[in-house]
Amino acid sequence: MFEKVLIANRGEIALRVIRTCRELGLRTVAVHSEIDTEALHTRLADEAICIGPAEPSRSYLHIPAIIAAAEITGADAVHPGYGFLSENPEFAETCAQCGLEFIGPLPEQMRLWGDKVSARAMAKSLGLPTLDGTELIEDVEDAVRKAEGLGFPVLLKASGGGGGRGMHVVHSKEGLRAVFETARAESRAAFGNDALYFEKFLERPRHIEFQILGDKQGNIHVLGERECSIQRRHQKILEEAPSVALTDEMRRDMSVTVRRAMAEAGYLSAGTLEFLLDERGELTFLEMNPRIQVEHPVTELVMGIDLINEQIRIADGQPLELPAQPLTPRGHAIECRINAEDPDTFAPSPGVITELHMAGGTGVRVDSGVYGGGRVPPHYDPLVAKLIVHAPTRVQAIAKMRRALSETIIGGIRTNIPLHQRILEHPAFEEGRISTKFLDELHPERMLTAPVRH
Amino acid sequence: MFEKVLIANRGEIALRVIRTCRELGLRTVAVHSEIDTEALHTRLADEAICIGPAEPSRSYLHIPAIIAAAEITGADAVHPGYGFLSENPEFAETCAQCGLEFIGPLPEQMRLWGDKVSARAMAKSLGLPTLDGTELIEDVEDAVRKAEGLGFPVLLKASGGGGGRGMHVVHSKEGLRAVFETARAESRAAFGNDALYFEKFLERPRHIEFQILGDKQGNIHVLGERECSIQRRHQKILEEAPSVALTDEMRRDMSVTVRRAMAEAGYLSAGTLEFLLDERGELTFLEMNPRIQVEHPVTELVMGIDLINEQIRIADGQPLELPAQPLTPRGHAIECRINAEDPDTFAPSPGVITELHMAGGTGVRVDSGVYGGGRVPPHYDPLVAKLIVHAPTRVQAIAKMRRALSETIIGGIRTNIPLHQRILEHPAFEEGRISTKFLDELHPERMLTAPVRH
Amino acid sequence: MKLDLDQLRELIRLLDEANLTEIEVEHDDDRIRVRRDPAPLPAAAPVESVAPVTAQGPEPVGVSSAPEDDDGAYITSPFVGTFYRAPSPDGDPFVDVGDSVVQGQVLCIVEAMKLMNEIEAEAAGTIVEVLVENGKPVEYGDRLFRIEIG
Amino acid sequence: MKLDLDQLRELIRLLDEANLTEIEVEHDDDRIRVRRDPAPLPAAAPVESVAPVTAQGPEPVGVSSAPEDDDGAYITSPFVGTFYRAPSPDGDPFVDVGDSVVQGQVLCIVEAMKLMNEIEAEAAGTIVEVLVENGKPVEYGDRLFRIEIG
Repeated sequence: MFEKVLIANRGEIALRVIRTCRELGLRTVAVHSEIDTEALHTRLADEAICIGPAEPSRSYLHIPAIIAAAEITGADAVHPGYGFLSENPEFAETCAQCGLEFIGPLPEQMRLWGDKVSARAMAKSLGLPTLDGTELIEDVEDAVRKAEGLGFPVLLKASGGGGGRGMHVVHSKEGLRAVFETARAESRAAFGNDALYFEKFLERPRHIEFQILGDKQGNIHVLGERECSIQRRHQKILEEAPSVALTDEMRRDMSVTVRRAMAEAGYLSAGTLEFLLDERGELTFLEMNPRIQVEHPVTELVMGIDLINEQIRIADGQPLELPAQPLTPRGHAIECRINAEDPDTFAPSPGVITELHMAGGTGVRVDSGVYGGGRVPPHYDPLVAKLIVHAPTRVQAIAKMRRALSETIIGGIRTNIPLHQRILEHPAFEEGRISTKFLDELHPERMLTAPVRH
Repeated sequence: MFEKVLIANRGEIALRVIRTCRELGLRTVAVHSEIDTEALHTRLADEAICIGPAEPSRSYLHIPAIIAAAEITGADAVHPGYGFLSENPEFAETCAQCGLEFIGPLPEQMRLWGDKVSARAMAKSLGLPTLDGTELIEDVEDAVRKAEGLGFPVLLKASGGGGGRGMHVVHSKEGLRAVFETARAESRAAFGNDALYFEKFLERPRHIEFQILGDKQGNIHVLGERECSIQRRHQKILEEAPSVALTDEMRRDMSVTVRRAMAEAGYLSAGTLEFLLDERGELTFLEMNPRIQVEHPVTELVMGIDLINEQIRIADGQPLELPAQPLTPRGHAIECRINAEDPDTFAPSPGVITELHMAGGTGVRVDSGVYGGGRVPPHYDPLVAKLIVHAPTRVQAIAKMRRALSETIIGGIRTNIPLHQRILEHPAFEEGRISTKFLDELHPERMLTAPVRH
Repeated sequence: MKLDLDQLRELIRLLDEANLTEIEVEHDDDRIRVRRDPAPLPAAAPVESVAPVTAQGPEPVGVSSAPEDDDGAYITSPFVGTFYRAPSPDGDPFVDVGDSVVQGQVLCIVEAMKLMNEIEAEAAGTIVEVLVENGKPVEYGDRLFRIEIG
Repeated sequence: MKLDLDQLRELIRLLDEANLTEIEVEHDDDRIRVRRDPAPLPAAAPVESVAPVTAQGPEPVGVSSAPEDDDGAYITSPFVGTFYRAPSPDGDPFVDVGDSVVQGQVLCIVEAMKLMNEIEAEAAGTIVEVLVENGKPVEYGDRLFRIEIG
């Protein structure tokens, strides 16, 4: 097995990977920007290398600096975490060329699933249910024809988009004519690619995703689903496992479908297939994320596994140790993403954390990248900690999360803890009546005025 | 259901109970001594009442003050935690007389199991395997006769003792004559009762204990075993579940035996049956602890339950919600008791905690009663935190605990973290070759010179 | 009295510069004292935790085993319980402000577990203030009366 | 009242030197007291965590985007990589202590991903110190040379 892993990331996910590496007896190298010299991942790794200034493009996204850091420290594997370079096929290829084991999927899989149109076509050909949609749009007249064929309302999507970016809901032909060129220009500016297509627009879908693992022996495991319907502008805020919206039968059937599809695709490492669940109970493929995800701990808690450990085993060529039949979830898990932001305006709130008391006790897990006295820099994701709970039932998990949030004290910055508390106290949430529109409907006026955050 | 629970304890167990109460929507009353005005249990409860000065006999052991605190706050139930008044039948009776629901076993059960001789007789009559032993000893000549009948080496035990106190290993007739009167005087001084008896002495036993729960409907659940062989002078230091020394068959058989016995005894609430496991694989009854125990979290983690929650449900008259068949453990859990003490001399190390960073991440649970800047007073138990890990296998749990200990920083006081690290690095521990003599054999010279701590 | 404000400002500046907490200067009948309590800076707060917003209810007030401070002597409660100023609901208070009391005189009752515990004066003196309302709960160490000894 | 500020300052100096918390001097009718409460030092440390003992390896040294401080100006590394003083293993160093350099002159190489990145002087000056050994790894921002500008 490789012996020294460089973690090409920062914050809680860097710590998450460092911890599993340490448990496996692997040495760790943190890379960090100048502003992260005192960050927790820098402090907890066995070695730390400064790779550039605070701007991500010159440090955490700067491939030559990361590779050079691996060279001078003698690292023989790289874990990319999520975000930054985790879905960048050039980075994975460069690692391979430099003799570094990339702990993640193959570059061609990243390319395949990274392009939304090819991903949807692939999913369809693999037998996954897909939302009605169209081929790429040629021009505005072609757009009108295609949209009318599909039936309004439709979703106009950028082929190069993802994570909820590059999308417009269109309700009429007139609306389409008004927005089309803007959408094309936006797509070109944001993704360097102005290809657009349509999908059927669902008014009030739930977001359901299946966690998979594939090994080098060609085995695929499906580790149940997560529900991530609580979103603000397509950014997930609170996730849970399992979903109350799936019956055992739906879960079993989709697990079989997903396993067969991913085996045929030859998928390697951890990945997530995202679906929309409509009000009639139909799951349709949304996208495939070829990486570990922020919300992976809820799956770990209900399944009793360590997904980073499995990723490392897979990269090392070991077969999965999981039982052949689908694992069944035990209890219920909820994760709250604690962001450094104003709970009302969602404006980022970087700064120094003057006091920190994280919750503890039965069924509480804390994955944090910060410490009291430490700084949350303005340059990166505002996620400062993930509070994750596990209890026998969903009702108990909600009560436990409320308790855990009430114990948590993060001084010196504002956080979205009050928002989480409002969500957890809401009767519709308690009853499991949620959709991706939940937050919009909770605060309609706010959603309209809040600044866009990408 | 009752609505407000007074927690007649301090430290981590008080917090543990407060947390579950909060999850159940119950209000909480902390009682505290003058020195604990800033303690975490005082701060996290809904209300806090100062009941006396630092000396336990005038505060946490002072029944009238605790009852008065319940009166003035309108509490309608009392949780005693462990230690202090948790096994005091007069306290349980006083609570009942004052209209307070005592969350624990019935007073008569405390009396029955609190006396070691009656407990052993009861266990025998209930069909539990017991260590060969004798009736109460009349005088020194009777002692010699009884010891020779049993065969040296024997253990001379005080009937009123417990928790490893009031015991002498005797290897010969001469040794017995030399120690007998001293032992009797010690017993009289320590327990107000000079009744002594013999048990067969096992050279290198393992300590195995079974967790049980009984409800008011007469159902008994056996929730598997814990192994607590890592002890210093009969004080447990590190515990795990399940035990590597039990086969599935042994576990199943003893669970059946224990369930039948405790159903016949009519046992209510949480309790633990402690056994010794000899080198031939025989389990023999040692004692029954009618209370929640320090090490209960390892059972919670492998069984996926909340024992305090079950205790509260039971006190409220609700039946247990657990499945009828024995629960099977999932994965492996280890608990390290982090004590404020010198890791070499075991001398207590009270003081102010200047820095505190507890471990986090996958499979790590922290139950702590302290905070950075807080004080560990010299008047009470030196336990400052319990670090508990859960992983799929014992090997992974050991690696995880090593990782978690390496992350933990407690400044300003000395702790036994280095001792835990020595234990976890020891090949015999890794291989599961342990006994209650493990620590003596790890540091023979130290065990002889270290001060006695009761 | 005439204040030399400049001099005072000078002292305050010195206090700050040298990061002191107190300067006291006495000369003839003049005395100046400037003092700043150690700032409860963020970092000086309890390091990991502070009292959460949910912590409510009776605040432990001035629990002091040394009953005397700058403001005089206090009679504190040796019990948790309910404070009564009179032997019966319609009786007269045992004592009132201005009363002189002798050592051993009953000042009030703290009821706990249906027992009426009489609280006695430890020394002779004059009651200056009654600090708890009749019928209110008290904790161990709560101040009940302020008393001028002698 | 007349303050002798110099005397006061002397007392404060003494307080500091001897690491005291209080000095009080009384003479005839004069009295001076200076006091400093023990700073809440422990709590001023990072609140929840400090670097654990396991953190090892190359310490990020003096990473400074402002290359000039009291000790002169520094040439820092714009790359992570391996530092070479000469163009080839048996070649002469590009520069040595005492050499005058002109703006744009190559001072060393930092190798990363098999690429030899030549590091040039940003201004003319004299090399005062070589701070990294030949063949050693450097981080972004590590100081490579101390240089006297001009």
